[in-house]
Amino acid sequence: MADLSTSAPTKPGRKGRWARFADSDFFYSFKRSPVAVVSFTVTMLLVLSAVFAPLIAPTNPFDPASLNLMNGFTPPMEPNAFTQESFLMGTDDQGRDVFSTILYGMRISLFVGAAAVLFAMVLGIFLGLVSGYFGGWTETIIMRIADVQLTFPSILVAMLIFGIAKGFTPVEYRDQMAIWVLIIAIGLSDWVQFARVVRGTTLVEKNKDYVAAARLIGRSPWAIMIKHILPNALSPVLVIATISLALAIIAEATLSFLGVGAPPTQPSLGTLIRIGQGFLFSGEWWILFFPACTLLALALSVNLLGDWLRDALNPRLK
Amino acid sequence: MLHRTSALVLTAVLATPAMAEEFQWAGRTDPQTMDPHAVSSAPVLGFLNNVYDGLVRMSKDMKVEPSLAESWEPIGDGEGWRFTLRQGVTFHDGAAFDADDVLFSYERASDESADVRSWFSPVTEVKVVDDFTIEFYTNAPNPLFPASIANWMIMDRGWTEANNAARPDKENGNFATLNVNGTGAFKLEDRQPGLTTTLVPNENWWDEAEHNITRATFTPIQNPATAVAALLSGDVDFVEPVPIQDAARLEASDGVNIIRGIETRTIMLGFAHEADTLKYGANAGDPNPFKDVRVREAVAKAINVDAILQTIWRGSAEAASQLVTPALSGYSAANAARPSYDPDAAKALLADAGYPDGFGFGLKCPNDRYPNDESVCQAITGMLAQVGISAELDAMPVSNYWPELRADNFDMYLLGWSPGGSLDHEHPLRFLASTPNEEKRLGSWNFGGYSNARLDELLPSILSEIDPAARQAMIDEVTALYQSEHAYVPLYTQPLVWGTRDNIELTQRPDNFFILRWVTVN
Amino acid sequence: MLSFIIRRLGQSLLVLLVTGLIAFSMFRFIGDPIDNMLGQERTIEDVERLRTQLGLDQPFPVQYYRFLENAVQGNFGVSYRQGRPVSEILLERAPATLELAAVSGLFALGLGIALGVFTAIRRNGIASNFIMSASLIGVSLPTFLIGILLIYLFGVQLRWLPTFGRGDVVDFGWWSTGFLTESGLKSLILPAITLGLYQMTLIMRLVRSEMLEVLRQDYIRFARARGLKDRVVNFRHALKNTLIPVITVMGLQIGGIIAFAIVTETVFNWPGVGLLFINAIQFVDIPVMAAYLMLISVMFVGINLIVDILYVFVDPRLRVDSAGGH
Amino acid sequence: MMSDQLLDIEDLSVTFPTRRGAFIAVRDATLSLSPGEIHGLVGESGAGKSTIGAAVMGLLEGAGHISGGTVHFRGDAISGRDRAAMQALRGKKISMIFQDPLTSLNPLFTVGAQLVETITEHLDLSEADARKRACDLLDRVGIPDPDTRIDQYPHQFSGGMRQRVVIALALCSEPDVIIADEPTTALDVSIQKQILDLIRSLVDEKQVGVILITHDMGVIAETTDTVTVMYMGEVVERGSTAKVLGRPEHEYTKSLIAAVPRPDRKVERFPQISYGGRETRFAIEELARDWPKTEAPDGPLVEARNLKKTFLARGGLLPSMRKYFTAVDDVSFDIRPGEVFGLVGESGSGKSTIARMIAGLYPLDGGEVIFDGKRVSGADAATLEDFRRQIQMIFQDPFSSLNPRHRVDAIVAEPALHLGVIPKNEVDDRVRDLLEKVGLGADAAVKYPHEFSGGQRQRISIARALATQPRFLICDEPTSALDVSIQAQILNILKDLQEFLGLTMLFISHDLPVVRQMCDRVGVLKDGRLVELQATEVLFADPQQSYTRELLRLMPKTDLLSTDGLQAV
Repeated sequence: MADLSTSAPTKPGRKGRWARFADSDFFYSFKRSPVAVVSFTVTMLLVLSAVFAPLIAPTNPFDPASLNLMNGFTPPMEPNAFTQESFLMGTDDQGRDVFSTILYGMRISLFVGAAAVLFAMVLGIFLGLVSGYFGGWTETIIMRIADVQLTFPSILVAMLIFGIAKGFTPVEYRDQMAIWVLIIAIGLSDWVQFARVVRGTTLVEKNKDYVAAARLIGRSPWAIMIKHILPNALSPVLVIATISLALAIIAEATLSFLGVGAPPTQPSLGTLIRIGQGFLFSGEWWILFFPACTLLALALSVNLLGDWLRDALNPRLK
Repeated sequence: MLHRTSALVLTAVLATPAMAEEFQWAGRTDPQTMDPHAVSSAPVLGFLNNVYDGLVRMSKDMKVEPSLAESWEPIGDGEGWRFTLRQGVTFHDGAAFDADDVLFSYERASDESADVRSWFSPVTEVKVVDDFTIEFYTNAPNPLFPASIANWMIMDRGWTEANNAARPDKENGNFATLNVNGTGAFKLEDRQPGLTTTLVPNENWWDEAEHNITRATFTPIQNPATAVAALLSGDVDFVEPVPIQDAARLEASDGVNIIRGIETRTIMLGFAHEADTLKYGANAGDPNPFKDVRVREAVAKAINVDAILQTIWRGSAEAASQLVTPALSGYSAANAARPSYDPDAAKALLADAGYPDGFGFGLKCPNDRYPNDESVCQAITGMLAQVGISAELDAMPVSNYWPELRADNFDMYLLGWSPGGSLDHEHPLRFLASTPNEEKRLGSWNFGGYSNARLDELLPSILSEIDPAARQAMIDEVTALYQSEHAYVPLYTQPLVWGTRDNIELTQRPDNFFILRWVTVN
Repeated sequence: MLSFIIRRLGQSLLVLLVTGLIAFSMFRFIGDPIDNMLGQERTIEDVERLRTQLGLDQPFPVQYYRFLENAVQGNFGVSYRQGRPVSEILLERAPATLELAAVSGLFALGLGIALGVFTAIRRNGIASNFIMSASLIGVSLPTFLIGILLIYLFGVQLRWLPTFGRGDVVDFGWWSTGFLTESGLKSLILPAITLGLYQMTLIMRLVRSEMLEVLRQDYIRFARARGLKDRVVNFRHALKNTLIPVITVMGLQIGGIIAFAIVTETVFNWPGVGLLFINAIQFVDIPVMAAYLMLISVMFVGINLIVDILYVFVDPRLRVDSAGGH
Repeated sequence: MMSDQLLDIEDLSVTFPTRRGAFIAVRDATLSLSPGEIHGLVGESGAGKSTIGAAVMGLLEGAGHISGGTVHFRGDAISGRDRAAMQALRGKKISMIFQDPLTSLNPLFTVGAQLVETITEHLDLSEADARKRACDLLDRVGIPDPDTRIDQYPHQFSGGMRQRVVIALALCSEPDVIIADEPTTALDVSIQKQILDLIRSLVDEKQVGVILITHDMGVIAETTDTVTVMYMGEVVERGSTAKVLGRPEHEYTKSLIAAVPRPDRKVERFPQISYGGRETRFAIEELARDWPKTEAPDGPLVEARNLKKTFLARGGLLPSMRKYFTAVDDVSFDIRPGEVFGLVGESGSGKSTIARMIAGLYPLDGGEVIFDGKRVSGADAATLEDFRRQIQMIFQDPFSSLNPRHRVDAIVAEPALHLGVIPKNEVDDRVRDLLEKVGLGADAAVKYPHEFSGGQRQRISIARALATQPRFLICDEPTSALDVSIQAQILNILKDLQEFLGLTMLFISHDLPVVRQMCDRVGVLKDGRLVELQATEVLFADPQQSYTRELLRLMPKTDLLSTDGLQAV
């Protein structure tokens, strides 16, 4: 990830790239900042445990056959009244092991988040470059579309897409569909800031002489945008991407609270919290507590990381 | 454009500081109209019971008792019913109540634009004998008629026509949508749709008041957690429904009481009986296994209802054996047994039905219609998976749910049924069990298209039989029929859980109507 | 300047049309209103009758055209659920949302700018680092959860503040305000914080980075070289320049606040348009949803426009000719 | 301590701690300033001259601090005073003028506001009196009609006027010392002259002492009484301007002076600066061997016919509301094969625009460009392709002309690869060869631009330009961002390019001395029109147009400068 900021993504360095990276100011300021180190470690830890969930998790909460309803509402570390089984973080209303469900849920949350951000990034970068480079009506139109976009609460976007998708996807894919709807919905409500930043950078970069040099030899606008301007816009994009990853994960949670979330049979962190908040007053605190803490840890560390990146990658703050 | 309409806006009344008998209550949904004939939905009828009266009304234990009619008797051997009306009753605006108002209310309620008109489908003619006597003639003997009009509310002809609300208008609304002129125990003081509705006692009500309320305000609160918080903090005195999982905790916490009861709504699984192929899941397109009674029985046996009651319902719901609850008339005590939980038997049944390795299909389920509907469906999915048939659960908001069901987009579905109107076993028989038949208005909610000739044949006589014993015998027969064929898998009757501050006394009626006149604030 | 405003207005109109179209096209997917409108005992012909009555049997373009036609005359039709003119309902609900938005907006702005400036001036101080990190907690939990937790803490446990609703309101014509009663003000606190928290963090970060940017400018160095006191340099020279870019973002944020009010209002049962909208979705109250979206976009477009004009007035460089040269 | 000195700087050292250890920006610098004296502080970038100014003001950036020595103001030590004390001194006793008038003033406040706040800060005057004084100051620095101008915003002033405002701000409280950090570098020669005269007159009348920090020998020669020459943080020579410039003793000073382009004579080559091992070996002549020999056309290689370019100055909804200004107005000239054709003019005269029009970077609003007999403007793809193979460009800003995210080899190879002038497999060798030849060494190929200095970057640009073996090279102010010694190098390279490779060049510059060194013929531009076109020597000897004469008159005189080591042509 840091490579983007220290070397050209368009042409991988042959030798000494890692050495250069380890020696870069970027890595230096990283080592110097405890917040950055800690948040990076936590993020990595969570991401890995999500990726390797099947290996870590004691049970597979997504397999209905494996669930025993009688295990429902088992408090953490206490044997269940009927089945005598006991669970690290207790179980939820369906008798799912909360710990395993969190691991699997985090997978979905991260996947949705990452995919959504990626989608938003690609879309935003493209529109940003185009509007910034060509200007004129193209720009006006794109920026007004951005307005419309911002007018639409992401929940509406979510439902719109949900509805459309419902219309077109064959019924047997409905379950997976929910996830993709989330991705597109969150992505759609997120591309604008990428577009704005990239446009900003483009407006500056396109007047620089290296662009003139490229135009001089008859480079096509697309080549210039992608090979020349884009690499220079990547640092801010990277920052936004990090921060919107956290936002996307949160947004997913909010959407599922409003009823447009991941299916309860394959709950994401957000869905878990939505389910859990129903038990806030009922005494089964663990159903809400653990997922909420995990989400907090994940989002917070990613946010802190992004925050640090924002300063570290800002050349003018060096 | 904002300015042009601002003139029309009703100015809200400045809420006054709380006093002793000020009563605040919160419910899940706001009654969408104040018009007693426009919509027949529980929230509306339940709420309007406090401001309007019917000819008859339901007592605390769901028995029919006199209201605006002091007495009634059959005409001849079942041509209809004669009602003797109460004298000296006045509407909130002071107008006197008489038979003409009843006639008017009949015309209004049986109008094409009235949702409740099906209550009067058996009625052939209404005769005003004198100012306080009125006769209803029915196409066939109809023992249940008085009970079936318990929620039919009487409006004042003068007031209604003067405000040209003579016909209910649900689409565009009319004066009666926002205003009330009933004979009921309470008067409507202020109505802000979706926000607050304020009632004050009707000091010259014909019946003597049991309550001591000086003003009551109703606020719809969507989010259960918020409602519970409001109750705990004392911001409201009464909340319904209380999420089942919070009941225990609330009972424990001081200042709050929990009132539990069993509702009249039965939750059940329905099958696609007619469909030739499965529509969802792994085996979409294959022949429909649910046509085979053994498969349906297997499903019944595979579901551990006790576990569901134990965990999700925390022991406060009751297992159901048939389409109505024991509390309702026509309950078939003879068929009180329900299929036992027996996964092995279920596997066996599936095996000799030709599905030793089970199959995949789709289970449709609402996620905002009945309490815990979604988690119950999840649990069921798990249990079915344990006997080898894997359900693909598709849970959706009710606004998408009904259209899906009507479009036959299901293999199996979850349904809850509460016999509005008559509160009798015949009601679900008519809507769920009889073969769908448009012009006879039968089986309109029998989505799966279950059909049984004998049942269809018996139904009319059940409806018209006056002798209770004979009637019950027929009901027992059909009950046995649909049970043996596992037309539906009745699961449980969901509990009624209400929460009050501990200084409140009230009565909970099984139909989940909250009757304000039975509330006392201490 | 004028031509600039005219152009923006034109574009804004376009935005409205598009929003309208999108908004409208999506309703058919949300669900079918009929079942919610008819009771248990409805029959198929009831359904058909109602459908024709509502014009739902018409092809989509026709429906949209009708919608626009009426919308232009300020008529958004009649709510399926309440059977009242939608514009009337919206006017009833708007004050609640606007007051909530205003308060949380001010909260976000005031605190955001203050903290932003502080953290910028004491860039490497412990306090500012703490503030920077701590403020992130606010955006690392979903709004609804924060709201519920606040209710649980201040409403249920401490009993300091009301758990839901708007408290008592006072009416001025069609406008009802909660600012004049104690309960009204109390009820505002929790929702406003819940709604403003995210915006606050965002503005604070923006102000900080912009301020750091400005503090490096020559004219700041020159101001110091002229012997001006730090206070004057920071708050007179730096802050004003900082706020210019912040203004635009602020505009977008207000839009965001109004949109996000949906969640907050649901959690706190706040009687505003957001809650109305959520109910409308559950009930598939198409006219209400359509009108709500139109309202939101009008507000949003309006805000954008105001921001642009404000921009021109704050920054003398733009006054001469607003649409830049080559 | 002789207290008749305004400012005494003794053994001053300034240190910036960095992650790679302490960086000593100034080492043991000593200089003094007396009333009525303009003391020049000259040196190339990185010499630490600005750092001294900042150190005196107590405005060192970041963690920089005075690590040794003392600064005395009128006898009392001010080095090591705390913020408050320094702030009291700043602006009141010691003022500073920065390089760029465009960024020195806060755009959001009227100049009046900025003046008044400074005045009231230092003198206790009422708002009204302060404003009165502000008007006088503006008047004093030569701003016409101060009473109305005072309420205008900085952007409503021209560059020169702004610098006058900045000076007025520096004068608010009758300071004893003014530190002027490159006060005229961003300005045109004509303005530069006025500003310098203004400073001079202020010094004479108010007996202030001025430290004039600059890299421009011309400015030093014209304005200063005494001068201090710095190199790499150290003072290498100090004394009266006449002596230091006329009879330099230190090697570095000599080399520096030798590198200065002279307006009054043309030199063959600039002498290689041989101090501190900075001389670089480049070998353009070796490129000549496999350089394609194209027979020169008997006509001109490039013909510009009635070029016209207008820009939108003010947008509007209706065409009628839009305002345009004409950047290039009916300009025509020929460039003969093998010659260096110069275009000279002040900023905004349209010279760069013309360069870009010929290069095909700007569409023409009128006229046409003919290259090697073929019409280029609006030509078919093939012709354009061919044209692009034969033309290349070198830009002014060495920092923005190289893509910071691309590696040097990628940068140099791009034109050759894209235009396919050499087979892929040879590209690498070509690139490394070129980098050798321009004196960077082959290992530069795997580095990134930010690892090079300005001069080195400019050589990378040259390598990129040569990669396609063009016939025509456009140089747009190729050295104006460079130190004088580096400029000498680059100019030498360009001279080689013409001599050994027979490149035809269009040379754009605002710097007449440089033009004289480089060009065979010169066109003088004013407000987008070509006012005079002459053979260089003729033009400098006897200019026909009054404007040209004015330009020549304004050139800083360098008669003081020693002329050792210059071989005239």
